[in-house]
Amino acid sequence: MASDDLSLGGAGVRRERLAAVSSERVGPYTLLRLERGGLDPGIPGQFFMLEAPGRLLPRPMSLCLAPPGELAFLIDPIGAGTRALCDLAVADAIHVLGPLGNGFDLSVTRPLLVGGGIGIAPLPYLSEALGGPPSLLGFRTERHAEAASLLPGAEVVVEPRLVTELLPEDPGDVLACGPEPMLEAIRNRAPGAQLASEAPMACGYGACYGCVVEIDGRYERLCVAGPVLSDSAGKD
Amino acid sequence: MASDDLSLGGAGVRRERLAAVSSERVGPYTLLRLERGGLDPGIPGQFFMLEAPGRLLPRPMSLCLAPPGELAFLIDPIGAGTRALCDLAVADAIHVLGPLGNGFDLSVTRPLLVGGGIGIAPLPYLSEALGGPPSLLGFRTERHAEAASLLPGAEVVVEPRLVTELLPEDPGDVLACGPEPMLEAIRNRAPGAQLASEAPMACGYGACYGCVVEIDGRYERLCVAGPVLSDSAGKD
Amino acid sequence: MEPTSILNASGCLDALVAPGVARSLDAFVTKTVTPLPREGNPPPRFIETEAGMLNSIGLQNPGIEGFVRDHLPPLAELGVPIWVSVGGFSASDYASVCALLDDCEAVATVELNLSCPNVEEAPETAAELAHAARGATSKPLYAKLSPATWDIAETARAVADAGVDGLSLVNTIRGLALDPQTLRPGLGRDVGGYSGPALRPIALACVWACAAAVDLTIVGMGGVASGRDALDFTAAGASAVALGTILFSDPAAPARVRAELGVESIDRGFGSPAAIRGIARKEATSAVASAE
Amino acid sequence: MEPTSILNASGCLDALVAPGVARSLDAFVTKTVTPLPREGNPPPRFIETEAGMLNSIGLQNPGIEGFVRDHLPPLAELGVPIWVSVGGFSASDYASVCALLDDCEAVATVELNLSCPNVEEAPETAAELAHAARGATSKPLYAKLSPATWDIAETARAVADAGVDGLSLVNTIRGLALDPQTLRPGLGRDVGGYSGPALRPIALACVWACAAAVDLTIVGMGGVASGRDALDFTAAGASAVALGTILFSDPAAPARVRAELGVESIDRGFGSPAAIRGIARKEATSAVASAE
Ligand SMILES: Cc1cc2nc3c(=O)[nH]c(=O)nc-3n(C[C@H](O)[C@H](O)[C@H](O)COP(=O)(O)OP(=O)(O)OC[C@H]3O[C@@H](n4cnc5c(N)ncnc54)[C@H](O)[C@@H]3O)c2cc1C
Ligand SMILES: Cc1cc2nc3c(=O)[nH]c(=O)nc-3n(C[C@H](O)[C@H](O)[C@H](O)COP(=O)(O)OP(=O)(O)OC[C@H]3O[C@@H](n4cnc5c(N)ncnc54)[C@H](O)[C@@H]3O)c2cc1C
Ligand SMILES: Cc1cc2nc3c(=O)[nH]c(=O)nc-3n(C[C@H](O)[C@H](O)[C@H](O)COP(=O)(O)O)c2cc1C
Ligand SMILES: Cc1cc2nc3c(=O)[nH]c(=O)nc-3n(C[C@H](O)[C@H](O)[C@H](O)COP(=O)(O)O)c2cc1C
Ligand code: FES
Ligand code: FES
Repeated sequence: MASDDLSLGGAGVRRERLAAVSSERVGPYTLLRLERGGLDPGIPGQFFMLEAPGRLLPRPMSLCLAPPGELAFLIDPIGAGTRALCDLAVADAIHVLGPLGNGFDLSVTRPLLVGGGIGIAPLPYLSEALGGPPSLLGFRTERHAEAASLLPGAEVVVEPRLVTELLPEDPGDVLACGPEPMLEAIRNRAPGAQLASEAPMACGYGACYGCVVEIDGRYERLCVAGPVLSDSAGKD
Repeated sequence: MASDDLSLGGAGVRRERLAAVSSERVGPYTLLRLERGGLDPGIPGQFFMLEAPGRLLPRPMSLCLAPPGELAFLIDPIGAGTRALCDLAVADAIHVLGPLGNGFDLSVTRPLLVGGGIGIAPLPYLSEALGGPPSLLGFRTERHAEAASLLPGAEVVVEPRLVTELLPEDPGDVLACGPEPMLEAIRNRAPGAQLASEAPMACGYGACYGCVVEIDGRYERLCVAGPVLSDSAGKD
Repeated sequence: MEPTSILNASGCLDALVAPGVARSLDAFVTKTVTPLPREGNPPPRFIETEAGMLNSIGLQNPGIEGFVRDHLPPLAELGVPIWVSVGGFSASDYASVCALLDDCEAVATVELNLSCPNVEEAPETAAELAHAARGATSKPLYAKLSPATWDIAETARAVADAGVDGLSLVNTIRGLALDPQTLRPGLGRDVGGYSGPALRPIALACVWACAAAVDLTIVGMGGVASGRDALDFTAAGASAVALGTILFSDPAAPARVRAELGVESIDRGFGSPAAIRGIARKEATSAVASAE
Repeated sequence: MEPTSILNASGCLDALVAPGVARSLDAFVTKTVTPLPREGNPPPRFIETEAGMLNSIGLQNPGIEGFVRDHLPPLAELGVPIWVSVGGFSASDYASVCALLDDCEAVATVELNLSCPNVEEAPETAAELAHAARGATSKPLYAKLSPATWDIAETARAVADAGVDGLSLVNTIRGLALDPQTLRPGLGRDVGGYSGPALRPIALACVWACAAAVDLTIVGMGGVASGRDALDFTAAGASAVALGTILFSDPAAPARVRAELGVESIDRGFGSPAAIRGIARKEATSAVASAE
């Protein structure tokens, strides 16, 4: 039953208990590989709700990589839930629900990927789907920048330099994920960009109304309307 | 601070975090050996409050054995707390408070130890203190009776035979621990026996009034008045 | 008596984005609908606590007209009975919304949210609100009560006298949690409603007290997460349980809880959960609490 | 302002069997004393739940005469201020016990247990009980309130008007848990008082609401187990915290919590916990709950 198609909005959303295949440190982050089970990896930019051992609510995570038979997540241990996920041992199993939400629109002609900090998480899978387009990554420290290894060939800057400084005059089709100030800067520099936003999510599938963000002056559920929003639907 | 003498009634009561030294199965029970730390093993029949991982309240356990540098407990996994204690791995550490309550009065001339089921727990330490007096043990099944190995030389019966059938005409100074029906039978056959009783305990040191038993028509805290009660102070 | 039904708790499932989950229920309960549309409260709208969560959604909903026009028709297609949760700020609010719903064939039952902290003093006027609703509709009416009251049985008797058919027990209770960094409230609106496993013993005591006080069907809720929990609510007197917070972590919970409940009942020698209803009270000595 | 004081919660420590623990407190609060002796409720008297416990002790105590004769003299020797918790079943009960205590030099403060579920309707008459007590003693008076009320700020204002000097927030709230085998209530008296971590968000919301409503000193309690918890209650407006359920698992908690609170305060750049008092409310937008 638990593994049945749950008909959550889109088809193909399933919930299964998946075992950890490996867990490796990438700078301050952890790359957690889970067995894929019967789950569909979905479209880049979509996310999964991962059970966080010992916590009541699951945590939303973008799919980072989809090697055969696996689902891999890049996790920043910022609180109790993400720490519990980073502490998973091989063979530990957790419930995973997904894929959820709206991913990036891949019908772009001149893609440019932009990521900041843990916002790099969905980009490796996205890059693969788009055939390795150019990408710009910004990090807080050299240690965080170690995560750039997940996206070979990317241009990388470390603070005080900002990733938006690297944006060309005519950036093309920007697909970005990162902290809100970075997204705001991109909105100004690259109108029409596809931006993956974040908000705390309790359910991830439209049940709780806990994840609302203001879109065109109204509170919309980010897990239903996003997480990827095109700039015109953005905050301002 | 946590290891200081807490002046709980008697002197020498301490609370420390003690690591598991070993954990071995004895029939359906588990013999859990903890490092002793600065704790006093106390008088046979006294008990300790053991932190049960994942539970709010600690669990009372009689001291079973006091080898040098260790405190050993025999635990029957009957619920969530005792199961968590039986699942402790070597080097896992838990908070332990004690020794608590009133132990057996050792100034006896013709001691006879009687134990039923997990009620055998305090007898090995008691037997040692009394120089190996005769003992009678009753168990529900052969498997439970494996615990008799902790008290070499004891006479053992398995249901349907009852331990009280073995009681001699003039049993001498009976010191007993076991289920209430067994204690009741001993009260009838051996007036003046010292009986170690049980009641659920939230604190073990007189703070909560949760462990009361009826003694002479009044509710008394078993953790303060007992757990060893002499028959005259018993229920009837 | 039928076996324990399994519903969702109001505000904890959107059947239109999760139709598969809704179809796994014995009835679907809508998020509370108010006379006028409401945008709800500013985020953050929820925060996790040790064994529960706080929410301050603030009754975001399209208003009764938008609901009847846009939401009800697709809900009617689902094939499960639709319960509409109704909120408001006065007796006439409740009456007008109920009158509108009375005409909607797709509506099986009306649940009166009499316990929304937005409605000041609601418990005191619960009976008046229920009375106003009763006058406006002949649909089955359930009164949803707050656990934040000294004597919930008194409220239960009052709404029973006002003519409701059942009780939904319980809504959230007010709670506060601070952000560990800022020490400011973790919710945009400071105080929120507390739900999840931590609420369960409180909810169970309310079901127990109301089952003794009135002869109404009871939907029990508050931290139900397993068949064992559903069993406890049934034993305390509920005929149905509603799943709330558990749906956030496990959208497959309705089928799971139903299956677990069946197994628990059989393992205990009862043919069905129905045989367990109210069993906690058998040989009960006293319903008066005696803690301090 | 002094740093946050640390007390025990009434009924959660017996200073006479644990004098070392009592001496580690800034004040010792007695178990509630009633006019006549009480044997309390039949066992089982407590049961553990997911993040809390239920108790139904039932105010076991020697009565005020026995207390003053046998317990107060050794308590006076401890060297910590003694707060006596007073319970009763009528205004004249409270008045008579308070009058007796007024003559006892050893009594620093009287805490009025206005929230014992044994006293039917207590919250409704909290102000009358407080008024009766105020007339009988000039000792500092604290009113201990129940969280089981729709609007605790209203009760706080009423007891403030009756002349109390402080509030003790909160007592337990009613809860029920069933025995997994029998499906009968796990407590001898069925329903009991719910305490521990699960109560914390509810208690914190009560402190928050009362701190905004009245200008009284507040002792916060409900699941306090760490310096962080004490910090939260302080930030919400409490001047002292009381430790209850945590004492059962950790009798060394008073010193530990005090130390942790000091470290937390310094780590956050505050010289002492006192500087944190009420900080959760700074720039607060609204104290009205908005959950549903
Ligand atoms: C669609 C989506 C995809 C995501 N993908 C990833 C990913 O691939 N890798 C990754 O490491 N993280 C990702 N996140 C963020 C991640 O879900 C949060 O960091 C996590 O839920 C925090 O849980 P916690 O228990 O560790 O921290 P908590 O203790 O819950 O929170 C710590 C602090 O962070 C804040 N916070 C919590 N969640 C969020 C959030 N979603 N947005 C902003 N602030 C928040 C809290 O309010 C609190 O102040 C994603 C979030 C969303 C919505
Ligand atoms: C002084 C004393 C010494 C003890 N020594 C030992 C020992 O050496 N070895 C050992 O295995 N056990 C001993 N016990 C019993 C042990 O403390 C309980 O079995 C344990 O607390 C149960 O915890 P749990 O979480 O496993 O079960 P729970 O889930 O808490 O309880 C399971 C069931 O057992 C009942 N129960 C719980 N505690 C008790 C109790 N103390 N008496 C009667 N019924 C109870 C509960 O009401 C429930 O029905 C002792 C008890 C006392 C009071
Ligand atoms: C996010 C959220 C939103 C809720 N919205 C409503 C609502 O609109 N109307 C209502 O009557 N109850 C609402 N509730 C309360 C639930 O219906 C339920 O009574 C409560 O959560 C207890 O059940 P639980 O512990 O299983 O969640 C809401 C609860 C949550 C957690
Ligand atoms: C076993 C027990 C006994 C209690 N006895 C009393 C009492 O006699 N008088 C009183 O006012 N409160 C009593 N309380 C309530 C506590 O003082 C306190 O208000 C409540 O437990 C919340 O705090 P906590 O969560 O830290 O335990 C008792 C609580 C427990 C757990
Ligand atoms: S996370 Fe629940 S509605 Fe979006
Ligand atoms: S166990 Fe708390 S008083 Fe005995």
